[in-house]
Amino acid sequence: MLQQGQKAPYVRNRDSAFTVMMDVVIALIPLYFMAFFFYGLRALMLGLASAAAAVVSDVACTLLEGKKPYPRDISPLVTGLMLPLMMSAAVPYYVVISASVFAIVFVKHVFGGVGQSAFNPAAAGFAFAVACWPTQVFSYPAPFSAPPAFQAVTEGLSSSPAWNLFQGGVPAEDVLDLLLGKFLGPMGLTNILVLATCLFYLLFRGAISWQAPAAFFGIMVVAMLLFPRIPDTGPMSLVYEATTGMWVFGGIFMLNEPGTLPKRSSSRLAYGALAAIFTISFQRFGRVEQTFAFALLLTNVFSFTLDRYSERLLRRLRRVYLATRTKLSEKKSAQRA
Amino acid sequence: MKWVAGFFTRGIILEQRKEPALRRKLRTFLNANYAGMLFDSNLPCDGAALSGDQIIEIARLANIVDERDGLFLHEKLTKAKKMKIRVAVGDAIDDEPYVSSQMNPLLFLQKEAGEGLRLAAKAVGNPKIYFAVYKNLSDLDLKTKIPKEIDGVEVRRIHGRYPAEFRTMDDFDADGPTVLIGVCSLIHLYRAVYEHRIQSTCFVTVAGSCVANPTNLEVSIGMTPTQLFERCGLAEEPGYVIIGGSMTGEICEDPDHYLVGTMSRAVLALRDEEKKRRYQCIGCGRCAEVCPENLTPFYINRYIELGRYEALAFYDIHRCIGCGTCSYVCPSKIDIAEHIKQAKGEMKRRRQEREVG
Amino acid sequence: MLPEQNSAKRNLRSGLNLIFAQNPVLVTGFALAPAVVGTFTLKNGTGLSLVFAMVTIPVLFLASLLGMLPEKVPQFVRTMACVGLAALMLIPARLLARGIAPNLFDSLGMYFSSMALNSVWLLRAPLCQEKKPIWALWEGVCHTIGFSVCVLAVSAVRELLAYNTLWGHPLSLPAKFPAIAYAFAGFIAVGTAAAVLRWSIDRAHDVAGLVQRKRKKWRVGR
Amino acid sequence: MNTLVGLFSLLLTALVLENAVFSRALDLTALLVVPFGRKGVLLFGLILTGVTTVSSLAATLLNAAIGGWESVLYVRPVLYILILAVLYGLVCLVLNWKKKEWFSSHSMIITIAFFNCAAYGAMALTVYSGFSYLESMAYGLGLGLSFLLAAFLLEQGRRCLSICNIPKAFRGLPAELVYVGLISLSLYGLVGHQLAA
Repeated sequence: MLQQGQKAPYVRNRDSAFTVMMDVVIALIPLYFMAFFFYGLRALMLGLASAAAAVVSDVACTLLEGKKPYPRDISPLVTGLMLPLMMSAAVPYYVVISASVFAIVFVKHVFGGVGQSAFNPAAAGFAFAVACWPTQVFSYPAPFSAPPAFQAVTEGLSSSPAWNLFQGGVPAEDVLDLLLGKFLGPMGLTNILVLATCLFYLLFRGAISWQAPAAFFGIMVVAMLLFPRIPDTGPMSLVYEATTGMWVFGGIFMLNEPGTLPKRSSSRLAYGALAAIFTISFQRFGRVEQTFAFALLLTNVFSFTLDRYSERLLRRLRRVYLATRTKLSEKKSAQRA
Repeated sequence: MKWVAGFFTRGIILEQRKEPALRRKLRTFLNANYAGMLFDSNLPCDGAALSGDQIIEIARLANIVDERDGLFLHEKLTKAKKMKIRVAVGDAIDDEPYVSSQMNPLLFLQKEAGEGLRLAAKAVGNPKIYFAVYKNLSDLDLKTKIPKEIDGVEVRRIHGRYPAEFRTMDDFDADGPTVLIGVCSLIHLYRAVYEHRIQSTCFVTVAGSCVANPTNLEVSIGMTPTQLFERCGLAEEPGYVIIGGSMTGEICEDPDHYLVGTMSRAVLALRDEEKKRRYQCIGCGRCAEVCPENLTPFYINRYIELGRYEALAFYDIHRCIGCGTCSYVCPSKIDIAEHIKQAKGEMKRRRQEREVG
Repeated sequence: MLPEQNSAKRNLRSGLNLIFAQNPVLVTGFALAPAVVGTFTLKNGTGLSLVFAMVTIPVLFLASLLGMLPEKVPQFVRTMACVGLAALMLIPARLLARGIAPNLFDSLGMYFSSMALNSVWLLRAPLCQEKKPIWALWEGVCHTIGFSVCVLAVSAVRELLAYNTLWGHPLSLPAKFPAIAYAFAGFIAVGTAAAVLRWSIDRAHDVAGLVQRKRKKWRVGR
Repeated sequence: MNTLVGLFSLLLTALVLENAVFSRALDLTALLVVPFGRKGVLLFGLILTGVTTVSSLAATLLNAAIGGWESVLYVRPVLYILILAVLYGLVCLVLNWKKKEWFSSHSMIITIAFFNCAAYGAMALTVYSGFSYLESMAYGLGLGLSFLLAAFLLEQGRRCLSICNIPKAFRGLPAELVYVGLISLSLYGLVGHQLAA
């Protein structure tokens, strides 16, 4: 025998953990392209710094745990690349670096590393950055203002339309600009069309499952249409919220992070719904302008519980099904006799 | 019931890779000293003249074993007769990749298979008869056509995704109690009735990425995999040899001395081109999405890894049919099915120990 | 009083263990609330250690004295007596705290006074009733040292990171993390400190085992 | 009606925004360390709820009685704790008299439920916020219930952590502390920028 240790089944799917995560990285590339288009080199440099910090701290943690680092595990890269996209392009380098180090060390590796994290690392990293430096994270440079790539940016920063919404006002931006992403906002997630493309790419590639985003976006859209929090019509409120809010990006990339997502499809639906409910109530009652990351952290607590209840329900249904089936077949045979 | 078993089934769509073995003619490869062994009987060599009990007696004399489950055919028929069977199905489902050792004989020995099924039906009290063949054979050759009717018997296609064999019963259940009999044993039954031949051969697919001419062979029982590979030719040195299907089969450690039997069904010589990379579980939950029994292999595997066997009962581990879909889809290449199999054995051992102690 | 509860060697050793190996906060998990929320500056940490000492040492001593009362006195009466003493000890503690920093009491808020009801003495007092007063006193001192080690270390690190100061003196560090002063960072800081302590104890055990084995080998070799 | 809405919103505030565990770490020891078991935690939470409700009312009454007498400042915390001790003594007397066996098996839970930071915190916070009698009761009730809410969330967390491959140094208390810390971080989105007092 030349090859040893093969276990059934002997034909395997071609997807590997590497390709699954690579799909997410590929889906993030257009967002970086948009960020580069709007803000120039600084956007790319922020992404690079954050990713490097994430990878380095991941390797360090792995070594500290006494394991061998595994170069094909690119999950820290995904976390590191997601983080700066949610922040302003003018954010100082130490913000993204410490956010990604926090995400990897205190959220991912404390709970056992890849696939076992109880909380979403990217969401926690962003929440940490917001808690530490809300002004730096939430004050944005204008698109095409070309912030310097390496120096600190201090001038020409102002708040985004999300701040207006948060204050209960209607944004003054043109709707077309909003749809095309040409407004003050997080560097990578202003263009909703690109985000939608990413969603379809990931769904088509099978990198994410449809249940959680379907429930999440369904409830979010209905809530935005029926109960706008600003004095405007439902459709306009939806446009404003969807373009300026982080929940569209979060519902595509962060909600579906495999480690924290429940495993059963029914509990995924419930999970998406729960995330939507928390996001909406955090929006209404919270004191932070972008609340999705916080709401997601709270939702993560219920991930395991939802799975457990789903399993319990399934067990009961299975037993009822089997019982009725045997009863039916007994009845049939009795009729024949 | 049918629509449940068809479109809405859970499982995986597999590349079947049955060609070219399926379209090639069934060949024989016999040991001279075994060929044509007959049993003594003064029953007539004519199916129409025999009664049902006589057919069962012949099956007993010919030592026919059903390749589906390894039972003796006469035992199976006796039991089926007692149960007042309404449907008898000739099973040529072959839903695992590479394996076509039931479909190929069905296609090339149509008369024998059809007559064999009718004989078996007569033995269990004349129920309705069908052949069952898997439907999702997407990569078949154009030449291979699976007819709607074989020797006057309707061929039913089993729809749905990969583990199809375990839910064949559901497809026929509507008509009443069903018995499934392997097509190969039906062919042997035909031979036993008309020629009084003892079952001394079995049908085996020799295939795999290392085999030069994948073929279905009728071989004498007791040949070794090495002999079969010599017959079909090896394109390259096999990485490993498998007896049985490519999804659920077992590794053959010693191809020079292993003896191919009725239950073997396929001998595959495979070689993985890529080095198999193992990852940590990323928790994607694909295993739970595809599990045909709707279990959650993710948690089962996690609890097995932690050694917490007491938690496994909650996840209904006993419902696992061992089809291997979870291991197939796992992007981290974890051998979930193997772990579950071992854990089941371990749990059984512990239970016995408790009962004894 | 049980004799084995009062062997000197045992009590000395178990007391010293309280400093690191059985640290009341980081290993056992007592008095977590002030250690988590109150420790965002070093001054606060010092204040907490002070009030902990002022409350725990006398109360454990009192508990041991109460142990000499007849069996008939119900347990809850003794507990009430201890609570009374703990509450009274808050007054001198507050006076002393003014000496450390004038606004210490306000900056600690309710955590200062709630230290009178810390779970260390609540859970240890019933056990101290079996001990001689001197050993109860020793246990109180060791608990205080263990608590202070944890609280001072955590609060120093948090002050450095959150305000870039130490005891109010500014130090220059590359970045300021204001959120480290919030409650959530307190949880994470104490959790990490507990992990670090456990990790270093494990390493220390490894080293000690290695040394012992080597010594044995050397002896056998001779 | 308005007062009712006000009371309810106060209760919710105490339950979520100023959650006893997640925003103030009150009673963390009882939650994480003391081996009560599931039933014990429920009992503990219920007793605690009763204690916080009654004691915050008592604190408000006391505060009205002693008023703004400045030199009483140093004595005030002492008085709060003495109120707790008196309440504890009363409850223990009654239980010792009526249900002696149950009391002797549950005396530890009762003791810890009376003497902890949450019971003290309820008194200090109601007085600090200047609530009326009804409001202080609602706040105390919310504070006690918030402990139960936190216990529920932590129960889910424990189950989740039990199947995680946590590094050896973090297993148990440290991981649970970090877990609570991250829930606390998620509630930061609701509470916003403020230091717990």
